[in-house]
Amino acid sequence: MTGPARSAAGALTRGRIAVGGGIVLLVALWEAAGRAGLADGFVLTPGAAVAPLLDPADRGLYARAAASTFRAAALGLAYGGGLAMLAAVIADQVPVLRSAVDRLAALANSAPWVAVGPIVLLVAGADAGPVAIAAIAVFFYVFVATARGLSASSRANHEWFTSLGAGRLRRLTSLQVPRALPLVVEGLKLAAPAALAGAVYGEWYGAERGLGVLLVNGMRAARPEPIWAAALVCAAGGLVAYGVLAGVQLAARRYLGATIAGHAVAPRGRGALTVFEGIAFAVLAIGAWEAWIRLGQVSPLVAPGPDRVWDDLRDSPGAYLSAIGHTLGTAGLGLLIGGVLGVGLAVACWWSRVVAGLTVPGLVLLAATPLVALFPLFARVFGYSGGTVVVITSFMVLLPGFVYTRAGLEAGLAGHREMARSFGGGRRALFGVVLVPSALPHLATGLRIAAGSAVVAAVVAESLIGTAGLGVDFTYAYSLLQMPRAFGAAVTIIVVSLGVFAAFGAVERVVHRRFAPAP
Amino acid sequence: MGTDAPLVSVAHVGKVFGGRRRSVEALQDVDLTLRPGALTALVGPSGCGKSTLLRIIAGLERASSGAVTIDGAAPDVLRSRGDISVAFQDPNLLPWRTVASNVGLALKLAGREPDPARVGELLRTVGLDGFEKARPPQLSGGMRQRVAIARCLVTRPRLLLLDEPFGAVDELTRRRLNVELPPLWQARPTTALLVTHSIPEAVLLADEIVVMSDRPGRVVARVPVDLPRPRRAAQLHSPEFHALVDEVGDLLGVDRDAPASGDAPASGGGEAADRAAGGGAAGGGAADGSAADGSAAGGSAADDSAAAGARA
Amino acid sequence: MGTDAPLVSVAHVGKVFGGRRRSVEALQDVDLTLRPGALTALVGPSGCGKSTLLRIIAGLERASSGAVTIDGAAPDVLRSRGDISVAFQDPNLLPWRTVASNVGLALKLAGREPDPARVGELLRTVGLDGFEKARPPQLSGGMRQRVAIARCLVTRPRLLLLDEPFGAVDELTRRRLNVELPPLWQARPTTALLVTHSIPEAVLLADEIVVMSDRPGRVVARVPVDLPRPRRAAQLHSPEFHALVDEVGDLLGVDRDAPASGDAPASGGGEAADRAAGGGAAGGGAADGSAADGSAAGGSAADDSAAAGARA
Amino acid sequence: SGDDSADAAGGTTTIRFGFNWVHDIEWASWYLAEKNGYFDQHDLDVTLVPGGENTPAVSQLIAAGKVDIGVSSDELQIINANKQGGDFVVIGAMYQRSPYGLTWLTSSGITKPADLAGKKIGGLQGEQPRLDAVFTANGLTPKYTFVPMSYDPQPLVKGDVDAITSYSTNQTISLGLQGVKTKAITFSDFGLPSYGDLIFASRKYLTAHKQAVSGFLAALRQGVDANVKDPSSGVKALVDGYGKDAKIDEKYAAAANPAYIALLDSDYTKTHGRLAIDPAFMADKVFKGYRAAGEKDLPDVGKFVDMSYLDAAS
Ligand SMILES: Nc1ncnc2c1ncn2[C@@H]1O[C@H](COP(=O)(O)OP(=O)(O)OP(=O)(O)O)[C@@H](O)[C@H]1O
Ligand SMILES: Nc1ncnc2c1ncn2[C@@H]1O[C@H](COP(=O)(O)OP(=O)(O)OP(=O)(O)O)[C@@H](O)[C@H]1O
Ligand SMILES: [Mg+2]
Ligand SMILES: [Mg+2]
Repeated sequence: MTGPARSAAGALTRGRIAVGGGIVLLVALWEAAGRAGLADGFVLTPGAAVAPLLDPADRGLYARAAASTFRAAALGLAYGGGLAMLAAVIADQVPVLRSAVDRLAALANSAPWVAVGPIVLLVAGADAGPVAIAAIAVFFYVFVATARGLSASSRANHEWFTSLGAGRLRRLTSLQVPRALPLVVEGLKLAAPAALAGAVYGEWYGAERGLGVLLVNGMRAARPEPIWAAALVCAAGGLVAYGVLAGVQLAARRYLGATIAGHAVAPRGRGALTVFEGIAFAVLAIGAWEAWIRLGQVSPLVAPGPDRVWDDLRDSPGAYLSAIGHTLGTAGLGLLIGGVLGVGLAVACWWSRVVAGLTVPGLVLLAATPLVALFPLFARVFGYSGGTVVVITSFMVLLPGFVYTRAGLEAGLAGHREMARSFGGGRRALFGVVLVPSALPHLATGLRIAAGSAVVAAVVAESLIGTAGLGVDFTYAYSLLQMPRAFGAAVTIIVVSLGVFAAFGAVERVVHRRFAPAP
Repeated sequence: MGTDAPLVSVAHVGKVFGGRRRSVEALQDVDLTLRPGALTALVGPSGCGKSTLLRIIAGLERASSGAVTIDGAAPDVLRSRGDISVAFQDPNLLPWRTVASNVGLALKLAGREPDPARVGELLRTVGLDGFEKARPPQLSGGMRQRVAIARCLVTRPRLLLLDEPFGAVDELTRRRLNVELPPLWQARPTTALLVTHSIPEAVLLADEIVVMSDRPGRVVARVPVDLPRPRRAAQLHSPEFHALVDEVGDLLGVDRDAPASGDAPASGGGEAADRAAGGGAAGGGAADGSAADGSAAGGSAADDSAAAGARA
Repeated sequence: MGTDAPLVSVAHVGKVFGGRRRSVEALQDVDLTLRPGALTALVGPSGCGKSTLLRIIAGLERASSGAVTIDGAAPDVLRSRGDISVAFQDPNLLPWRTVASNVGLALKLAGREPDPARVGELLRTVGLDGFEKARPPQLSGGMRQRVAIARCLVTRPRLLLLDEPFGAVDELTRRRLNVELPPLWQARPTTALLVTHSIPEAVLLADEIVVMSDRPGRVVARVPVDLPRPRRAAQLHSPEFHALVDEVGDLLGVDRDAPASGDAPASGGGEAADRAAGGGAAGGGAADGSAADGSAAGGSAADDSAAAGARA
Repeated sequence: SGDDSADAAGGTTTIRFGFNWVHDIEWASWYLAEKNGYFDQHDLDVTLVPGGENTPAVSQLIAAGKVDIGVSSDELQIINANKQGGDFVVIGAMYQRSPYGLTWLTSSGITKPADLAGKKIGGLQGEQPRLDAVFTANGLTPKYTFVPMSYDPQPLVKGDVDAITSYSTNQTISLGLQGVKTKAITFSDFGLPSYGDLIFASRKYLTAHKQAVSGFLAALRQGVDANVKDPSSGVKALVDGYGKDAKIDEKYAAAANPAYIALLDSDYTKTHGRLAIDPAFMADKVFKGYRAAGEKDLPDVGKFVDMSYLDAAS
C-alpha cells in the first residue's frame, strides 16, 4: 500500500475509534451524572436505568408496553408516511393542486399536538389516538423529503424523458422516484423517532398501556426507575429504526450511485398569487370547519363554530397579541440557540473526524429519541421554569439544524470539490468557496423545518410548564372548557406557525434561486 | 426530394433569454425546413444559438417569436409518439442505471418493445462492448457520450436531433462512427438535424448545411450538398466536396473578424490566402484520390484539410 | 531542454477501478516525465485512461501502484501552493458565481492577489467579453468550456493540466485559441500536459507527444516534436510536421483494428493507402505553403489533412 | 348502547363509562363491580374507559359520543360544561368529600389559608380559579405565584414551590412512601366543600336508559361494599387487572385505598345509602363556597342533581 493510501485507511480507523470513544464518553458521562445524583437523584446510572428491564417481574410489563407503542408508531409511520408520499406525488403531478397540498402539509406541521390531540381523541377515539398523532407527527417530514426528492431530478434529465415522448407518469416512475429514494429515506430517518414521540404523546390521552402510560405514571408516582426504563426502551426503539433506515440509505446510495446523495434543487417557484391563494385557502378551511360543526351536529362543548372563535378574537385582541409575542420570543430564542448549536456542531463534525466521532453517537441518540415524549424528563432535569421551555425548544431545533447542515456540507458536487482542490485550495477554502454555498439551500430548508418545529415545541412545552404564551392560553382555557378561547388560541398557534413557516419559506426560495439554480 | 413537403418547418423563430438585469438575444428570425429523410447539418460559432434552436424544434424550449411545426403539427405531437430522439450536448445519463438499461430505457419511454439484441448491437457499434453493466459514473467522458448516441438511435425515430454528438469522442472513434452510424438511421429513412463543430463532418454526412451567424443566431446560408450517396471515399476527394467545404467555411468566415494570426506576423490577405490553401489541399487530395480510395477515413482527412483552409 | 530535471515524473503508475463485481484496469505501468517549460500532449483512444492519468498527476486520484513526484515531492505540495491548474473535461463552474468571479476565484484559491484586469483580459481572449456578469447556466456549452480555460490560465501556474479543453469549442474558435493561448503561458515558462483528440493540434502545440494504447492505458510511444518555436505557419506545412502527424497516427493506429471502411466496399490495404493519402495531402499543403504563409489557421488546416490521412 | 326497548325486553345493555384519570385505586369499586359480575347481574355490559394526562373532560367525551356515563372530579366541571351548551345531570357521587386540595411539606410551617399568602403554588394549568377561591372563601385577597407543572411532585420536594395542588389520597401517600413528610389539606377543609367523583350523564341519555342506569348504580354500590369489606380485593383487581400495564405501585395502592374508603361515607349516606348526594348540602354548603369564590349563575340543584336513579337502585 502506498503512503497516502495508508494514511487514508488510518484516518478511517481513527474515525471509527473516535465513534467508539464517543459511545464510551456518552455512557461515562451518564454514569458520572447518575453517580453525582443530578437533579436530586433523578438521574440514574445506566445500570440502575436498565435494571427494571431485566427484572423478571417487570419484563413482561415493559415488553407489552413497548409492543403497543412501537406498533402504534409503526402504524402511524405507515399511514402518515404513506399519505405524505401520496400528497407529495399529487402535488408534483397535478399542478393545480400543488399549492393547496403544500399548504395542507404545512398545516399538518403547524397544528399543535396539544390542540389536535383532544380533537383526534374526540373524533377518532382513545384507541386511535397514538396512531393518529404518530401519523400527524411524521406527515410533514415525509412530505418535505418526498417533495424535495421528486423535484431533485435535473431539468436535463426531464428534458431527455420529454424528448422521447414520456408523459408525466413515466417521468415519475422511471426518473423522479428513483432519484427521490435517498432523500425519502433521509426524511424517514427523522420521521421514525417523530412517530414514536407521537405515539407516546397519543398515549397520554388515556391509553391502557404503552411506554407513554409508564412515563406518566412514573412521573406521578415520583419514581425515576420506570421513567428511565421506559425512556430507554423508547430511545432504543428509535435507535433501531434509525439504524435500519441508515442502512437502507447506505444501500440506496450504493445502488443508485453516490452522485445523487445530496444536491438541492430549487423548489418550484410560486407566483404573486400566493396571498390570493392564501386567502382562498383560509376561506376554504373556515368553510370546512363550519360545515363540520353544522353537518356533524358537533356539540359546542367539543368544538365551537368559527363565529364564536372570531367573537373571542375580536373581543380580546390584547390577550392574544401578548401571548403571540411571548410564544414567538420563546421560539425565536430556542431557534437561535438550537440553530447555532446544530449548525456549529455539524461544521465541527465536518472539520474534525475526531469531533465527529465523539459527537455523532450523542446526536444519533438525540435524533432517535422521541424528545416530545421526554418533556417531563426535561422539566425534571432542568426545572419547572420558562428557561426549560427555551431549552426544550432549542433541543427540538438542534437536530434539523445539524442534520440539514451535515447533508448540505455533503452536497457539494464532486466536480466542484475537485476544482477547488486542484487550484490549491485547502480545507478552509473548500469550505468557504464550495461547501457553504452548496449547503445553503439545504440549510434554508432545514431552517424552515426547524422554525416550524420551534413554534410547535414552544407551544407544547408552554402548555406543560410555561407561565405565558399561546400554549398556556390553550391549556388553561381548555381545562376550564372555555372552548372559544381554547380554539382561538389553537387557531392563533396555527396561523403563527404558518406565518413563520411562510417567512422562512420565502427565505428558502431566495436562497435556492441563488445557490441551487435548476441544473 | 425537393418536392417533398418538409417534415419540420421553422418559421421566423426568435429567442430572447431574459434575465432581470440583462437579456441575451440568442436567435433572430430563423427560417429552416428539414426535408423528410434528409440530414441537415447546422454549423455556427460557439454560443450562436445552435443548441437553443435544436431545443426549440424538440419542443423543449418555447420560441419568443415565430413557430415550429413538425408534420404540420406542434412538435409535441410527434414527440409524444416517441418519434423524436435528441442527443444533447451533455449526455445526461441516469447514474443509477447501467449502460445497457440507460439505452433500453429509451425504447420503453418511446413506447417501443424491449429489444436487448438491438441495444447490445448498438453498444457494440459505438465500441462499448463489455461495459453494458457499468454505470455512467464509471465511464470516461467519451464513453458517456457514446452511450448517449446509442440511446438516441435505439428507438429508430423519425426525427433525430443531434447536438454535437461527437464532441467528447476522440477523432479516430469519431471517424469510425461517422462511417458506421449513418447506415443505421438511413435504413429507416430518418430526418436528422446535426449540430457539429466540424465542417468536413457536416459535408460528409449532410444533405444540406445550414450556416448560422454569430449571436444573435441568424441563418446566413443554406448550402445543399448534392454529392451522391453512398458517399464513397473517392467522391470525398472530389473538387465538388472541397468546394463545398470551402463555401461553408467562407460563409462562416464572412461573418467573423479575421482571426488573430498568432505567431505568424504577416497576416495580410488572410481570407484570400485561406481559400487558396483550401483549394490547394483539395487539389492534393484529389491527386492521390485513387490511392486513398479504399479508405473512408482517408476521405474525411481531406475534408479537414479543405475545411481548415477555407475557414481561417 | 533535455538536460533539465523533469518537473513531473510518473513512475510505474497503474490504476484499477474496483467495483464489487467487476474491476476496470485503466492504467498499466505508465512512465512519463514532463520537462520543465515543455508542453506534452497526451493522445489515445477514448476511455484509455487519459483523464485518469491527469487526475493522478494532479493528486486528485490515488494511483493503485507506482508513484508521481512533482519537483521531487508529492503532487499535493505544488498543488497546495496554487501552482497547478487543471482544466477538467467538464468545466465544473460554480453556478452561483458570475463568469468573472468564477475566473477570479482561481486566483483566490491559489493564494494570488485579485487581478480583475487580468481576468477581464483573459475573458476577452477566449471571446467572452460582455458575459462577465452572466452565470454559467446561461452560457452555451462552448462558452462554459472557454470560461474554464480562462480560469485555469489566470493563476499563471507552473504546471498546467488540460483535459480536452477544446472539446465543446467550435473549430474556428479552437484554432484561434490554439494560436492565442500558448503565448499566454509561454510568457512565464509553464510546464503543460494537454489531453487532446486532435493529433494536428498535438503536433502544433506540443514539445513531445505521448501516445497511449487502448485500455488498459499504457504509454506506447513518446514522440518528440522538434519543430522550432515560435511555430510559424510555414513550418507547419513542412514535411517534418506531416511526418510527425503521420508517425503519431501510425502509433495510434497500430494498436487499433483498422476502422471499418463503411460504405466503401473495397477496404484492402487501408493502412498503407492512408499513409499515402496523408503524404499526398501534406504535399498538397506544402505546395501552397507560401500562399498560406500569412495564416496560422491555414497551417493547421494542413495538419488536419495530414493527421487524418495518417490515422485512418 | 341499548335503548328503551332493549331495557324493556330485559336484554343486555352496553354502557361505556368514562374516568377522568388513568387506572388507579380511585376506581376500585368499579373494578370490583365488573370483576365480581355485579354489572352482569344487572344485564349490563360495561366498558371502563380510562382517562389520562391530556384527555379532554369527560363531559366532552360524552358530548362527542365516546362514552355514555362518567365521573367528574367536582361539580364545577359539570356546571361549566352545562354553561357551554351541555345538559348534564348528576346522579350520584362516589366520595362524600373530594380529596382534591393542597399538599405541602410539614417542614414548611403552613397551617391555615392565611399562611399561603405570597407563596409559590404549583399546579396544573386551569387550577388558578380554584386557588383564588381558597383565598376569597376565607376572606383573603388572592396573593400567590402560580407555577405550572405536571403531576410530578418533585418541585415540592426540591423546594421550588411551597405547595402543590393534589389529591390527599395520591401524591401525599406516594411521597410518604418515599419518606417525605407532607401535610395534605382538602379544599373542603379550607371552606370549599364539594363532592368527589360525581357520576353524571346527559339528560337525554338518562331518560332513555332509566332502568340500565339504575342497574348500573346498584351494581356499583355492590362494588363499593365489596371494596370496603375487603380493601385488598380492590387493590388486587387494580394491580393484576386493569392496571397491569400501567406499572401500578402495589404499596401505594394498598395505602391509598383506605384513604379513599374513608371518604365514602357521611351522615347522609347512613340514611340514604352510599353514592347519595344531599341536595340541601349541595345548595347550602357547596354552592355557597363556589359563590364565595366568585362563581355566578349556579344552577338550580333540583335540576342539576337527580337522585331518582339511585333511589330506584335500592
Ligand atoms: N438559460 C439561458 N439563459 C440565458 N441565456 C442563455 C440560456 N441558454 C442559452 N443562453 C444564451 O443563448 C446563446 C446561445 O446559446 P446556445 O447554447 O444555443 O449556443 P450554441 O450555439 O449551442 O453554442 P455551443 O456551440 O457553444 O454549444 C448564448 O449566448 C447563451 O449565453
Ligand atoms: N470512477 C470510476 N470507476 C470505474 N471505472 C472508471 C472510473 N473512472 C474511469 N473509469 C474507467 O477508466 C477508464 C479510463 O477512463 P478515463 O476517463 O481516464 O478515459 P479517457 O482516456 O479520459 O477517455 P475520454 O477520451 O473518453 O475522456 C475507462 O474505461 C473508464 O470506464
Ligand atoms: Mg450548444
Ligand atoms: Mg477523458
